[in-house]
Amino acid sequence: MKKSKLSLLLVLSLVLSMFLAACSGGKDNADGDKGKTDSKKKVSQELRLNIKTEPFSLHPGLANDSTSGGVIRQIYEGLTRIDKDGKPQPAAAEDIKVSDDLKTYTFKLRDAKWSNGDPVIAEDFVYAWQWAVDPANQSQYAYQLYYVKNGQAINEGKAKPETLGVKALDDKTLEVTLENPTPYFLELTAFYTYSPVNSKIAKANKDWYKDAGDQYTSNGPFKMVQWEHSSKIVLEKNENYWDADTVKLTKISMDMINDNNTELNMFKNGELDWAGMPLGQLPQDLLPQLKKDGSLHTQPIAGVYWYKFNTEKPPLNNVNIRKALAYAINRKAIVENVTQGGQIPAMAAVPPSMIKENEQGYFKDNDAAKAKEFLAAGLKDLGLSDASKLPTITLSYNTDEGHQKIAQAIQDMWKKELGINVKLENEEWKVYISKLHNGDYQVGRMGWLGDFNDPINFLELFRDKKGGNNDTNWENPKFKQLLIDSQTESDPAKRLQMLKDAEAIFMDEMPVAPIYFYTNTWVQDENLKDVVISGLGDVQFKWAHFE
Amino acid sequence: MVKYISKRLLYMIVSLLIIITATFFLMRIAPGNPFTSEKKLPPEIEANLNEHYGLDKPWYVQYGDYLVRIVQWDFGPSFKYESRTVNDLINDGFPVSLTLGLEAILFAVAVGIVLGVIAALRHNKWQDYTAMIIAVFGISVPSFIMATFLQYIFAIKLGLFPVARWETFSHTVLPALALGATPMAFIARLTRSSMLEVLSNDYIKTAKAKGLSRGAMIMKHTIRNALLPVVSYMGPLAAGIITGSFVIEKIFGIPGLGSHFVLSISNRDYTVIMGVTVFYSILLLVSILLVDIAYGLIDPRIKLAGGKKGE
Amino acid sequence: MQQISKEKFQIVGVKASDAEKISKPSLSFWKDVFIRFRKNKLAMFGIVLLIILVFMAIFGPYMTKFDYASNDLMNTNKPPSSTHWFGTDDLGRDMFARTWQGARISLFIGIMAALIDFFIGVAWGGIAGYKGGRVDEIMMRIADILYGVPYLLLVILLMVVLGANLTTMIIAMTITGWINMARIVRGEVLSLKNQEYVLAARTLGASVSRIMGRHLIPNAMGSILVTMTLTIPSAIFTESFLSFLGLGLTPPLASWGTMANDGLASIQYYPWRLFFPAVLIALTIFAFNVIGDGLRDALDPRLRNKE
Amino acid sequence: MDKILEVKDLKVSFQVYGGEVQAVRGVSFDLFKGETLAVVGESGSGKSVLNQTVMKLIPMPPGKITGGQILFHGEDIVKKTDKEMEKIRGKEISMIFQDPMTSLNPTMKVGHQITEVLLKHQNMSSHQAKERAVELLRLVGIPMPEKRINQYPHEFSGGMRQRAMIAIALAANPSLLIADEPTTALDVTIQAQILELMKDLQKKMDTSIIFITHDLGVVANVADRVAVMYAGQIVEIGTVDEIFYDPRHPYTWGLLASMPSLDSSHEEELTAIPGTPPDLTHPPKGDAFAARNKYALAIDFEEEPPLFQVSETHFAKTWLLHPDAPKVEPPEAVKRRMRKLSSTFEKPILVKEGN
Amino acid sequence: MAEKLLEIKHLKQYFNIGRPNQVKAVDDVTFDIYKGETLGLVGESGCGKSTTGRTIIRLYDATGGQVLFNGEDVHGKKSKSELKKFNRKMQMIFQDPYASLNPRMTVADIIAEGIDIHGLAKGKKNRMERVYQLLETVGLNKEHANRYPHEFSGGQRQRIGIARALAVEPEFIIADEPISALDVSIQAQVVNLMKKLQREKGLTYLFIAHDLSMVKYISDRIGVMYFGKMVELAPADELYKNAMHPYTKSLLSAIPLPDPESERTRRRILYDPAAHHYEENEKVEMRELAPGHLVFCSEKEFEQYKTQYKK
Repeated sequence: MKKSKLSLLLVLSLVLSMFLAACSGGKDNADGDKGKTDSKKKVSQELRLNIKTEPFSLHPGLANDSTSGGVIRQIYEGLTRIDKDGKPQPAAAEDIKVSDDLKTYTFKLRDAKWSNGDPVIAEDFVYAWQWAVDPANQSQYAYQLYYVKNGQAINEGKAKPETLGVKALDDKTLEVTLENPTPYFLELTAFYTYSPVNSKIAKANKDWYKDAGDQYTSNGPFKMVQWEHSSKIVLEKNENYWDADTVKLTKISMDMINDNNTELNMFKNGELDWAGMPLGQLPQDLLPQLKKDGSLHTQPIAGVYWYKFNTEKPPLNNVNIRKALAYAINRKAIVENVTQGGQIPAMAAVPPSMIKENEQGYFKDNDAAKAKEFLAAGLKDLGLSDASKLPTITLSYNTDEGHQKIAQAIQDMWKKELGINVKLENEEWKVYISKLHNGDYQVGRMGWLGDFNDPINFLELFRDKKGGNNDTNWENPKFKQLLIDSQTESDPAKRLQMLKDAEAIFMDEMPVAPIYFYTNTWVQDENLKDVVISGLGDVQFKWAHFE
Repeated sequence: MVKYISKRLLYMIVSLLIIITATFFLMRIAPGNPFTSEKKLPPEIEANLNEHYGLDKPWYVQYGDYLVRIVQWDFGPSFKYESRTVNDLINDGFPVSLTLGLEAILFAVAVGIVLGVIAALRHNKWQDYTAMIIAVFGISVPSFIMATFLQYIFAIKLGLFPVARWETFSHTVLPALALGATPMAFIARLTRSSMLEVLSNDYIKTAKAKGLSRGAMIMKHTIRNALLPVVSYMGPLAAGIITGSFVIEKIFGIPGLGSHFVLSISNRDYTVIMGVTVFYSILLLVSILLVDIAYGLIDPRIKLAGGKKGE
Repeated sequence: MQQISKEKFQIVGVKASDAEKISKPSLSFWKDVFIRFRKNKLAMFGIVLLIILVFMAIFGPYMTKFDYASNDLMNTNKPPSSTHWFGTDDLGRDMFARTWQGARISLFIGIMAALIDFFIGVAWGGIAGYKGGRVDEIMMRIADILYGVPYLLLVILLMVVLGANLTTMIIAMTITGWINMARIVRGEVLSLKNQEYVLAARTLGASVSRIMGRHLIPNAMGSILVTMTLTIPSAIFTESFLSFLGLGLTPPLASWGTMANDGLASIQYYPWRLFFPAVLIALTIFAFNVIGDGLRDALDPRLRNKE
Repeated sequence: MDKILEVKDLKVSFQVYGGEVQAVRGVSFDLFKGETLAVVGESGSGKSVLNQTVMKLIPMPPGKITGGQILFHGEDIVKKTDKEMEKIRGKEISMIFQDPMTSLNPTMKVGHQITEVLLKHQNMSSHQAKERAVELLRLVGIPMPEKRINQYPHEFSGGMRQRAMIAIALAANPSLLIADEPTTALDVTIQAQILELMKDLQKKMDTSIIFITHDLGVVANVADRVAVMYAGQIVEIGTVDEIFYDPRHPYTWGLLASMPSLDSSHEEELTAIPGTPPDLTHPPKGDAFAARNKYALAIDFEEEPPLFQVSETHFAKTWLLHPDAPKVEPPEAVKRRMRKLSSTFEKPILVKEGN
Repeated sequence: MAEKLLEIKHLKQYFNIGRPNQVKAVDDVTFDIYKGETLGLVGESGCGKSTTGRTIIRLYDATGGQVLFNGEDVHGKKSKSELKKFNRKMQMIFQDPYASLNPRMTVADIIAEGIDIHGLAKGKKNRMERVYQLLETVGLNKEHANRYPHEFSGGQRQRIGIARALAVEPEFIIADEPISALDVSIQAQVVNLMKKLQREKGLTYLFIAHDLSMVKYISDRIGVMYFGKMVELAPADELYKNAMHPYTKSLLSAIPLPDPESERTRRRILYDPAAHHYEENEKVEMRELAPGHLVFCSEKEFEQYKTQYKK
């Protein structure tokens, strides 16, 4: 009996000591980490953040997602760069000349070097752009280059890549010919698909971009020194960058942790300097707490969250019903109590950063009276006596906590304000997208984040009924014509007015009910300064530094 | 023995073929494709992509090509990670999952067996109840709650371990505990009940009648026999645990294989789905085979050649 | 030696009827199990717990004036108070009402899963075990293969194809869940079918269905019941896991799993949102487990023989 | 002759749900060096519990020794601790069980199971132990013992396994061997071999044996003395001849009469003992056998019978031996066996009151 | 002699046919059973005596040979109703009184199972009457009807098993070691009951046992089996007096008798199957040595036995 008790004790102590050993081991390490953190706060210019996932590709011509873009933006530089104020400024180009017909751009390149010391030459741009539109290379973002002459034809295999409207006049001069006048072209050249590629290396080694190392060269403020797939990317300051003096950060490490809570916890534990958008994300539930303790940063970005109506499915084919539903939503309550990230209630389609008046929008938020009027009118159109006779409307969204909450709130609002019964339906993301694109829905949530800083980017989605991203089956000839005309209008003011007119038509027909304009929300080390987040929500660390 | 193993291998290949086929078609039934995204690709680009990846070919050609590639152990490129092949993903992710999995198994087996043995030897005493309450607790708490708790308490509140990432040993402690908790509880219960059963056997009485001390009796005569059910539980467990756990990997930001199981499906990353499925199935089948062989080694009564001997 | 009267030394012999008399009160198998089960304090605790849980699942939602689905955006994330006994969630819904509504869903899923597992598992395992030989081999191989397909893949594909709803959820629970039941039933049937009472039934000319229904299944019922009590918690468990993957139910329906997952992020600020569902998941699983264990002990023939 | 074991008024009970089973209810007997005492009785009569108690192998709890002494070489085993018992078990007293299929550890080599005892009790090196194990296996008649020690129990036939069990039991030259139905699970031909082997070994080693069985044929074959147990008590004890040729207890009569002999005719009905043994949770008042005894006296239902001595070695616990009891005729089948034994007393002597 | 009730002709029952572990459990066995007699079948465990019984009643499908019941073949293709007919005529009593009664059924349901299957009772009342009557026949009473098997002692259970068999009013009963699991004092109850039933109902028994003294007591004729073969078949007394086959002799010499004196003088005879020295083409078969006394032997041995045979 005694012996067995002894052995029991032995075993227990063994387990305990194992546990303690594990604990103490951890403690040493955690302390070590903390020590590093402290010392870094004084002198170190190392930034640690989370990019959530492995990027799709770090080839600027292949990248097509925000994660890849977030990395490439730090290590590459296009002809232009969006500056602190959101305006495109010459970057790799020193000087830009535009022809009178707005179709030919001539870029004078500055003396810049690749991270391995090779000079950046015009041919690097020609090569990169041709490579990206070449159908053999399966760039999903090749359409970003459709603005350049022959871009689309080449990509569709109807022309040779060499016929692309880009020419290296000499090592330092690049001439670009466009398909149509494109007023926002200099915004586009800041976009990563327009980045150059070190043609010397790329021609020799087609797999140059798949890992960090000698082959991976870039021309931006930082260079990639380490890429542990699915785990971590480390950038260091690019000493060969032409504006290297401006760059203060010596190192950026980007973890790939796909869990919002963990990201925030790491930030709190001093393992990250930045948590949240645009590269990571904060847990929505905790935003009010973060706001309360003053650590939350928010910034509006050019993006809109809206509910699309399938205008061919009754009763949503009735404009009055659509308007009733749109007017009855209490957007203020949603942004303040549900999303809680400082979003701006949207009563228009185009973000206020592009059309200032849209801060007010086309109608009043939560206009219950109007909503009821529209509902009455709608019911009359349909020959129904009251809202309870309306068939149940299905509100779809893709499986996600945030969308789910908004959907539940709106379901409740429509029920309470209008007495309309709504059934929620959540789908897995790709199923949802397919259903939406196929018109197999009634009301569905969707969002649109601007690709470039121009209202057309939002409005042209709805130009054609069968346009890939329309989904509402809505089409209006006047609206369409205004958009087509705006494309050739060279006077910016006139052009803007045309777009506004188009938007007015859109909002009167209400094929979508806008909910709110997006914001970026994040927390950061307060000593980190001068991180630039553009109106589109892209982040640049070129100017960032710790104080 | 050789005959037995080759027969089993044959079964494995047939099973694998069926699993591959089922997965292949299930996958294709699901709406959406790798290129479905919020911003719809222009149709011409999508056509380009489909052609490049061979998705435009008839299904039987794709299926046939796929089988040939699997035989060559080449699972093809990932759709979601352009720079990576499925082989890369497995080669990178598996060692991580394996390390974590082995730690978790070690924890589960060590603690589980100790708890189970204590509970059995102290049947219906407070030690038994305590051990079993711990075990039931391990089973009762879903792993994502367990992981969150561990992270909150040991990393955030006590600062004993890092919150996440995969670098040093101390990074592995919390995930291994979270991952091992449920199997630990299962093993504890399994050990307890099989210990109790073994303890009721006549040969334990024989051992006692020989004058063996309680300790010697337990070590020599009970544990080995009592562990047989644990061993057979270990097969599927090992396969499941060393191919990674999505939940744990997500919460602790671990670049293992587990996340690919889930993410590849939501990404419709066809090649990755197939790759990890094939890899997992092989691991599962092999580990079951290993368990059966181990069973034969531990229990001499079982002859591998003819399976269990029937009367 | 005391004197004993002579009459006492008369042969009285033995009455035949006395010899066959059974003094103990009649006790059916299940009554016996019940008595044994009742002695197990932990298991009885589990039963009491379960009764409370079921009671609350039935009546809980009516105990508060709040509706489980009704939003109150002005009162989100309020801690437990005299109005909202379990606090409110991120849409200001009453957690008390939601918790017990969730109990219904979770228990429903668990019980349905166990029942479906029971029917499929018993049929499959019973046939495989009774027929034996080739039939058995093929049936068990099919089960093995199904077991070999990664579970998550199956479930996610299922969700994707059928949409996320209660039915899909239950199918997801049972798609591989029955295999365990089938294996156990098969094992039982294999060992029972050569029992002499089964042979006796066969010599009497009993049909297969009679042998199954009257002899094999009732005798395998002990293990089946234990397995079922352990299936329910594992279904609740799996459901919460699927919720974590975002494959949960369509709101405003909520299960404990979806609620726990919703509350997971706010553990540091609104712990009650995780606490109630998580504790109830744990308690339910605990209750079923100890009941299952208790049943197993009560059914254990070894313990019986010792008496 | 040396007494190696004296059991005095031993009482053992088991705590179960529903009450306390009084498995052994006041048993006393002696055992001498080199002799074989057979204990017979039907299942549930307490014979196995009695003998496992001698080695203290009954699980405690639920088992409990509620009274009496077991003096082994004069020392009371009842008082010994588990630790002290370890020195006695296997070395001084060893045991063979009924089912050789289950009483050997299936996952341990047979040789190892033998050497285990030697290493524990004989201070041998493992090499010596191995040699001794081979020797022991040869001694119990297992061919090719060098090969056999490396085999597992399932590779042995039933008879071989029981031989191996005997080798284990005798490994440390115990002075007492308890054989609990060692041949019940074996075929008759194998049974005969095992019995011969045991007798043979007993002669060589001068071991005392307690042999538990319900087979009277086996008893006749192996026993020097016989104890008949019923409902937790020894109801009759005597030399083998006394029990078979001059039985006094009606239960012993019943046992003997219920067995056909090879020359009994078909026409003659066997004398069955009616009914079933009593439930020892509530032992009946008086004589436990009364309810099944066709010779039961009125007093049997009221008072426990006292113990009478019939000869120097022969005792029986029945009211029938009381001077006031009527003279009864044993059943025909028993009467045929009866013969006058020289040692029998004129009259039974009361030695112990019933209680 | 009486008429033949059952003719067993060249009965063969092999298990695991074609596999390395093929077993010839019953290997070409031929014998008859006469109406109203008890044929005893003895041999060591594993000699095929139980398999013979089970094959006769079709619990196993015979590998070869015929079983004729009243001249009708029991095996071979049969319709369900024909099979049911045989099921009524032929019944079985099993060895293990614990395993042979379904623990989940009441005694009444167990006994009435045959009545239910064959629809022998008109209405519930009639069914219960029959059950009570059967209980009485086997010495139990109607209070026992609603109890469960575990409440009965071994002997009582065995009698319930007999009642179950009797419920369908069979002509022939195979008793498969019906007493070997019972205590000596109880054995007589069952044996006496069986004898009584035979007298009253004119039953025929095949009595399988390894207890030779009990077999001799109950049987009219006895067959001795060794490794799937019948080696000797003779009237009971004849077999004991004049055993010819060396195996039978060995078997008889091993029975311990409850008589100390004879035990002291008993000499065991060993049997070595190699001692027969059968040549390859020698015909070894059952040969009739004396009326009703058959021995399995070669021609040479037959001659030898004849000289040894004492009249």
